Amino acid sequence: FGGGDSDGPTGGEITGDEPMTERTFTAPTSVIPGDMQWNDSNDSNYPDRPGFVVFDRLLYFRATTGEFVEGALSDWEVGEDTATLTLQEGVTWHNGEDATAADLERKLHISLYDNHPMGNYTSVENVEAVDDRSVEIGLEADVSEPVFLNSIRALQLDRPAEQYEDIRQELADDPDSTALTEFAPEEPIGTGPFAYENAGEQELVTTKFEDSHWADDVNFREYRFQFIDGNEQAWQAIRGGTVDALHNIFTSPDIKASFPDTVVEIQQPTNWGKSIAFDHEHEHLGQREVRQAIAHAIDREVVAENSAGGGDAKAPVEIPTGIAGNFDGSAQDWLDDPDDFEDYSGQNTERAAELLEEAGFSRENGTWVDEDGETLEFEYKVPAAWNDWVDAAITMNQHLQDFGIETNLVTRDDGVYFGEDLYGDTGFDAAGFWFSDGWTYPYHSLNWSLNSWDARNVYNYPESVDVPPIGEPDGESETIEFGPEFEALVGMDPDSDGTRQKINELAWAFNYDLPLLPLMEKVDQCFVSTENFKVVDESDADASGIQYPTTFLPRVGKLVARAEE
Amino acid sequence: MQKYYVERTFQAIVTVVSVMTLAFFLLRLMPGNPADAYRAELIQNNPEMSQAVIDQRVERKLNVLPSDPLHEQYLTYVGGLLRGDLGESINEGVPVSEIIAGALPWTIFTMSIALLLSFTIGISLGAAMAYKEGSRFDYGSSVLSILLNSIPNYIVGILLIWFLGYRLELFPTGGRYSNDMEPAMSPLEPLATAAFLGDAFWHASLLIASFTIVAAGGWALGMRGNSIQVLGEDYLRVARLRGLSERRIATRYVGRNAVLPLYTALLIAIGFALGGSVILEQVFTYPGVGYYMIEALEARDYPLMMGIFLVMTIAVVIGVYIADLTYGIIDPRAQARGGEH
Amino acid sequence: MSERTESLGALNDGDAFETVADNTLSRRERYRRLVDRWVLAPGRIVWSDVRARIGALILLLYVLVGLLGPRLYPEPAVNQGPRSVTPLAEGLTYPLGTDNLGRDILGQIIWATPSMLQMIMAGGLFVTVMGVAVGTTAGYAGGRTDRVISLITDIVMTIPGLPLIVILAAILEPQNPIVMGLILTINVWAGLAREIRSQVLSISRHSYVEASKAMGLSTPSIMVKDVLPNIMPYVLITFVNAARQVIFASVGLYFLGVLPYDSVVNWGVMIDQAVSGGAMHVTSMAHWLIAPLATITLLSFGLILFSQGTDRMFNPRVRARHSSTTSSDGEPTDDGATPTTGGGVR
Amino acid sequence: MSRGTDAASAVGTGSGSDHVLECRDVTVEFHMDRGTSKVLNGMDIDIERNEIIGIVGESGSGKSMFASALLDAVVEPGVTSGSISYRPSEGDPVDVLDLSTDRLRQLRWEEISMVFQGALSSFNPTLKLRGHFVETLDAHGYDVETGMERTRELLADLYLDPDRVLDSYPHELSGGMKQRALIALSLVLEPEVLVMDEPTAALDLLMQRSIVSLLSDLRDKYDLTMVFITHDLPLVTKLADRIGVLYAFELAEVGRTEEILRSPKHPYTRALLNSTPDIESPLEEMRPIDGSAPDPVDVPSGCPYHERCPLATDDCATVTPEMEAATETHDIACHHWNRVDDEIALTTEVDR
Amino acid sequence: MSVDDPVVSLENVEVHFEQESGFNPFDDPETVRAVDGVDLEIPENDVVAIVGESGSGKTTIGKAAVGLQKPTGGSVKFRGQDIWEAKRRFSNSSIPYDEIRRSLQIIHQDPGSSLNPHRTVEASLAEPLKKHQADLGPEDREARILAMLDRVGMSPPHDYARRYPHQLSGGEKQRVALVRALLMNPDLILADEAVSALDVSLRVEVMDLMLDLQAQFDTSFLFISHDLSNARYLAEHADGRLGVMYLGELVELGKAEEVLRNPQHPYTKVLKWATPSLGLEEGAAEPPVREIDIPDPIDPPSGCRFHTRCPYATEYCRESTPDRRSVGEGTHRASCFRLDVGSDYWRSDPLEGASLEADER
Ligand SMILES: Nc1ncnc2c1ncn2[C@@H]1O[C@H](COP(=O)(O)OP(=O)(O)OP(=O)(O)O)[C@@H](O)[C@H]1O
Ligand SMILES: Nc1ncnc2c1ncn2[C@@H]1O[C@H](COP(=O)(O)OP(=O)(O)OP(=O)(O)O)[C@@H](O)[C@H]1O
Ligand SMILES: [Mg+2]
Ligand SMILES: [Mg+2]
Repeated sequence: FGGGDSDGPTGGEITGDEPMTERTFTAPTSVIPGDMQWNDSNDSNYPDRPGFVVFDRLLYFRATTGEFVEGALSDWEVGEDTATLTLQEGVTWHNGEDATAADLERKLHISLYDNHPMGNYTSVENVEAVDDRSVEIGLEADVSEPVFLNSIRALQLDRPAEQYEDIRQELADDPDSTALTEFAPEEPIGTGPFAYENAGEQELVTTKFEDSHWADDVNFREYRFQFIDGNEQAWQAIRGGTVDALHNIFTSPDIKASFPDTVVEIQQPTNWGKSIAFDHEHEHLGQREVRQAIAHAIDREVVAENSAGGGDAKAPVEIPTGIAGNFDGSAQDWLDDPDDFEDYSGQNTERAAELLEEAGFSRENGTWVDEDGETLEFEYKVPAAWNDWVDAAITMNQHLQDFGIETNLVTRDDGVYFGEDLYGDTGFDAAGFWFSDGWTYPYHSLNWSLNSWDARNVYNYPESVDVPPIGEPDGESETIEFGPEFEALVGMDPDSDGTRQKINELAWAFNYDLPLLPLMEKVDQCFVSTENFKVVDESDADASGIQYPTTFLPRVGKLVARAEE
Repeated sequence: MQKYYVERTFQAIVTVVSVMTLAFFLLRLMPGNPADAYRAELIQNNPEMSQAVIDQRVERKLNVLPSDPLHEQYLTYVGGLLRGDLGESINEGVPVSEIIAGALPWTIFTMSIALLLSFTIGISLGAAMAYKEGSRFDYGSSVLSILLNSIPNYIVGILLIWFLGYRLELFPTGGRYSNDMEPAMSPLEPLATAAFLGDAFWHASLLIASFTIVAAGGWALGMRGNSIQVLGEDYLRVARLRGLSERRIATRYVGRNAVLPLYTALLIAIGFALGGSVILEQVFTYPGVGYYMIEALEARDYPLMMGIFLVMTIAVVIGVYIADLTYGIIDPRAQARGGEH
Repeated sequence: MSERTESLGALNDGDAFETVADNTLSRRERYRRLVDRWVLAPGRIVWSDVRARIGALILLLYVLVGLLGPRLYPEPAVNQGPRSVTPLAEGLTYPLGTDNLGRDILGQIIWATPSMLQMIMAGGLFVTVMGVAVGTTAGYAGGRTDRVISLITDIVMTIPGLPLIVILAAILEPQNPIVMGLILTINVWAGLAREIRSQVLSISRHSYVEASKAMGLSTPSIMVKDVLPNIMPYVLITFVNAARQVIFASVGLYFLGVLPYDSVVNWGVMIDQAVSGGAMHVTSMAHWLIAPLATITLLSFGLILFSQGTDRMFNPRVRARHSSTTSSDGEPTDDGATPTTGGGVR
Repeated sequence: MSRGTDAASAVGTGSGSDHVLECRDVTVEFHMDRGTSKVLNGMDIDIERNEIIGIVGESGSGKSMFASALLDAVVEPGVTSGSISYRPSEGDPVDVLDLSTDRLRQLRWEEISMVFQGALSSFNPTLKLRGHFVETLDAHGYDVETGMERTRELLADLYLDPDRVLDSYPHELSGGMKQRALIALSLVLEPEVLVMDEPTAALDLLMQRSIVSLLSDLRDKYDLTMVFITHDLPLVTKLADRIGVLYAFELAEVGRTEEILRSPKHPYTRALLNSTPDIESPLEEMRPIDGSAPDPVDVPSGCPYHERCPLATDDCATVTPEMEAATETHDIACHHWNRVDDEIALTTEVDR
Repeated sequence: MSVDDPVVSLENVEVHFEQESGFNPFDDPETVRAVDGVDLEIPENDVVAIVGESGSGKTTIGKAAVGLQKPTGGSVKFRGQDIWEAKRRFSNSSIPYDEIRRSLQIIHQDPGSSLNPHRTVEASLAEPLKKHQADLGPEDREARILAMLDRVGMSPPHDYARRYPHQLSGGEKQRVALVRALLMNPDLILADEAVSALDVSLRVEVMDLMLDLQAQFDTSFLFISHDLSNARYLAEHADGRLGVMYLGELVELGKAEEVLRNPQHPYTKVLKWATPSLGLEEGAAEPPVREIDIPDPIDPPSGCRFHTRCPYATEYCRESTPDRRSVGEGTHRASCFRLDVGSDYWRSDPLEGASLEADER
């Protein structure tokens, strides 16, 4: 990306001892600053991206490696029946008070009252500050470290006593109280490297918080967020220099090429991708051969490429197994022998035709019909406003039609799509869906695809399927009951052989039976203008691993202001 | 005596009430609900958010939705309206009236400037064309007016953003005013106020221009027709013979007689301008009522949609109402002509 | 007296009333007259006006494209060509270039034409039929019927159109262009109805309508023969306005993304995709946006031009001049130079 | 086909008296697709100071064109040629058709003013009548206050209530009131000549007659010269001192009113008199004129009336008749005017 | 239907219009008393001419007579059958409404608007034939129309037949309208100012034509005009009657010659004064009325409606309404107190500007 100038697009080496500057770093926000409120349990107008700057997360997740990185916590330990979380030294609230274990305890309590998924393993009574900086959590169920950490990964240290102690009390007295969800503070008391200064109609201003434990690595005065709605406006903003960065905006190579040379791209895997969900009760799509044929008829590489506007922002799924990590192929690291798996890559219409014929279909006038003479046809729904999905769907649709499957693309209003088609009563034949929600540990994504509420209710996947042994599609099938399998996997040590074995079996089940057809994984694109700032190369693990580079990198001194002339 | 006013007022009220009722039930007929829309938004904006968290949040959204039977909700809504309460936005969690109060001035600001500009430009151009009827100027301007009138204003908007905003970067392409501008609206600070208004105008200029360019074509064509008609009237010939100055003839005779029939059209256009701002504001991401209308639609934010719909309807009703009530006063001919106009 | 009679006509008294034809007109001749009056004369009128002629050519182009285009031009397909080819860059393979998915843009425009035309026709007809029916009923019936209809019409006119359309589209999710056309013009008819009502009121004051009444003609036949021909120009203008509304609103709403669409291409969807695909930012993709914009503009320009020139078609003066079966040698006035002022020309 | 341009042949008016207007070869032409339309053809006539001259003729005969030509106010794209010399009571004569814009503007209404055919549409519908008077006075630099005094007097002379009329919009007045107000407006600048183009055509008979009788009084009171144009012969005989008969854009006959009524010499005048319904004359003698009026683009050669004329000879079809004087004050454009008395009976009994 | 019954008889007909208070919201709805208490009988083959000032209700009474205007009071009968009774659905009238409708026709004042501008002469004229002689084939229809056109002097007829109204002169349009009415074979034609809009020289021609056709087809004519000379021409030629209307009332009615020779109502005298003859005498310079403008029909004067303008009016005229009185023998009648030598009128004070003896002629 970028140009190949000798100076380097990243703006030169970051030495780590850049002098403090008065520079302002500006990024977009899609919430009107004047409307912002800072309680993320209140659903209206919580500014997500600015939240990353004003608050500290307990820990950060590096999507490339699956590691957890220090945030407000410096230490965490997940044992058999307890987990201990320890705050960093020097974490300070923006009102000047030191952050203590009590604050962490308050955060966890409130989250549990608020039905946080951590509640699967513990309850409020078990969460207790043990000293100034540590909180001990009594675990009520078996849980492995990655599973537990994942459950607290989105938590941020954002419940100062000044604003939330009363609310915690109220929740303790009355778990049904709406005090939390209705609280809408206009000014946050944060713990992040930048503190709220003011919010105008168009712009939110945060200034460097000198007492922050990150302060040493931050060398610019202000971090601003400007209200920008829509991708086009955002592109224009970075082209025109109104903002210094964009986070997470899909940008095709053509558009990227129109940015100034000083703008560099940082890509970041999301481990979140698009798949096709089949209604397993559909007359034809309920047949495994049909799903497999569809998988062969679609060229996922072309789909991903089209969806990315010819760029590399969409990574095609190499071997559909339900495990995330196709950005760099890390998904396959979990597989003992990837060759055993069907990779469905390319467009293998011969194989697809073979499969359909096996299932009793025949081609008439270029269209597949079943034994009863019924056409193999289905409607394919996608949310209208998700342009990259629509592009992918158009492509996929074309591939299937070319192959002789009568598909009909239907774009739906987003709300209707989720409300009626997926989670409502209208249903679908096939629909755009995702196949992993951001987690690299296979337990999550496999559980999600095979065993979740969604699997049962959205695409009507059965609780158990008959699967032949790994790598032997024609071998004798054995029934897999998903419920017990995954229950066991929660508590299993991720490093043990048994765990690996189980994961392989489940991945194979997925690969063979295709509850969903994963197409591609999304890669977040962040852009930083190096006109006034320097940023590390994408090859740096921090740069490309932690969401969002534009908010995380300043903390660790990898996004710094250039010295002022 | 007052019968006409009473009848007209009654009709206005009936109109508002029926449109509101229609809208209320139509809105509930739409597939999807605020919670669904919220889920879509969450999923799109936070791919990393766990399904459980999403479910939990959606659940919370569902809880704020009223669950009474529809007709009871309707009565509650009407009751609230009578108390001046438009309800609370489901999506934004603030009173609808607050959102509208924040957005409406901006739409009124842009649309009134745009309408006045287009009207002024249109009638001047139209009159000039009529005076030069048959000339090359007339021919060219007519074709231009027709051409402009055949382009949707949002397309003009896209083109303007494209060239003046993105390409040449001469104009801002969105937002209400500059970031470093302190909103000031006070007679005590005339300078600051002027600077602020100027800046706001600067930011809205492309939006205003797109509306103006298209609408001016229409006004010009209308004015041209009217003026040509007036220019052929006997009284104009008499006025010339009486030796009146061309200026007086152009203003008091041609202008006035040709513009008056457009008066009603202007008032009605003012009424419809709010509703007509929808696509333009979306194109310019200009947070006026039209913008919030689509936002509310996408979020299935019923109270907010109702509120905006109400405002838009009332604007039209008031426009038509004023037009009807005042036309007779403005144009003496109307009294002779009777109710039809 | 006899002197006078002589001067008036050579026929004997009373003969005129019993006259019967001594030869019959051939069917062919009759047919020829009808064709001339209803087809050729209007055609000649349209042709005689530059605006109407240009407008007619433009519309004809769209209709031809709509009818034949999909038969003659290959259906656009994903990856049929390279992505974002600029116009003529690959010769005439992709005359207007391709979009971000490598689809031929000209192909998309052509293949979107039939449904757009259907939508326009549906909307235009709906508005015309509703408007004329409601307007004439109100205007002619008068009394309470009129008051009730007028109140409803006024209310319908007051509904902010665009928001209503948006909501209706969300409810009905129309895929069928004809249904789309109806929704998009859902309240346009009211304006026409109101206009027609007042026209009917003023026309029924004409004495020839009273004469028809005196002859005992039925109300419907008075409507059709005496009233309708006069309101044709309004109907035509409204038809065009409705068509414009259909184009503007459909494109606008597709562009906003509030209308559902399927894999069938559509100009509005093209604009939406072009804008969100960054065509405004990247010079090499500009054609992607310009092509549908120009298509829409040209069509509505054509419609307006056509209607501007065509209302003359309903002007009997012009019509007489262009009708070959009406002799023109006896024409007392030359309306090409009809004075607009002064002199009492009767 | 114009009857020569030599001014000597001007239509006599008798006793070499004081002419306020002398028209010579006044011609109005319109150039149209079909050809050139001569809607006034070589009109020669003198108008005496303080007389009322009536111009009659059927519809489309060019009466209005003549009226407009007198103020050089023919509508575009008409072209007026010839000369109209205006001799004010004080000062030098001027040619109306040859004036600078400013002088013409001043001449109109201040010296020669006009009442139009359509009084009903002669007022600006959005301006009260007072406005019309004030702006006229203003435009000509007259003192508004004295002007308005005069206006009131004029209105009162015309049987109108000045206050009510001045404060009305045009549409609030009846046709007759408007017509009278328009006459007042035309007199507000004290012109010498008042040209009236069918000032009463749209009115009721009673109103027509009443206005006509008012006009004589006005002439006397304000020392006016009036040109009264109408198609209504009986009406003008009550008023005019002299009458000119227009046929096919040319003068057919002009003479003192009693001469025209008692001994019309042009066959057309006779036919016109014979075809005019009248409550006094015996019914049996009334006859229509056969044939129809000629088209201005295609006027018959020779005498324009020859196609309808019972006296027509071959000559009439080729030779254009010159104006010939029957008496000092009576001129006729007809080759056979002296045969008329014998060949065409005059059926109206004029004198009693 | 009895032969003795007049074609149309009006009994005490009144037509009042509720005027929609147009645009101005301040106006109360007003009642225009366009016609008040008019009696008139039109026998077979008769001509009645009605004159009066504009707004006096001539058109309204005419339309009432041919069943195009529903009277608000009194009755309008066609050969003894109430027209509006017959029009009611399911009425068992002795004469079907269709028959009545065919029998009563109208020719309008304005030649311009009396023909549908969008239809050729032939199309306009085919309508009555289609309606009332449905058995005629298209060729016969055409032939008949052409013959009729020829009959009224429009030749060559096939050329005229194909013209549009704008290609006809005013006189020709009126003739077409006349033919249209005649093709219905009516018993009564209302000619509402049918010649007023024509050039003077054409009027006689068209009136002659009407007289001719009236004689030929035995049609009755109700001829309306504001011009006394036209009315006289027609009425006297056909030996018909002349009626004078003033503000909705028929103030004088009688044989045309008698009325003109010996006008009884002061208003008739005024009309006569106002109708100039081709004479030279200057006439009375001052109009023989006290007021030039006609009063507002919305609020007509009390008593004798003419008292506001009548040069002979007295206090008595203001208070009481005169009855119709016969003048001599015959049918000549007028409503004026001056006809009754015994009336209180003679003992009452004249109104301002009036006198009992004002120059009697
Ligand atoms: N603007 C014009 N262009 C061309 N021809 C015209 C124009 N105005 C009038 N004429 C023609 O000029 C001729 C004379 O018209 P003019 O108005 O003088 O008639 P007129 O005698 O006043 O008739 P009327 O009694 O109907 O007013 C007519 O044949 C008319 O058609
Ligand atoms: N349809 C109507 N509604 C209300 N008022 C009417 C209507 N028709 C006529 N009038 C009024 O009734 C009165 C008589 O009208 P009518 O037309 O009979 O007069 P007229 O004698 O025919 O006059 P003119 O000579 O002007 O034709 C007038 O004051 C007129 O304004
Ligand atoms: Mg004239
Ligand atoms: Mg009338």
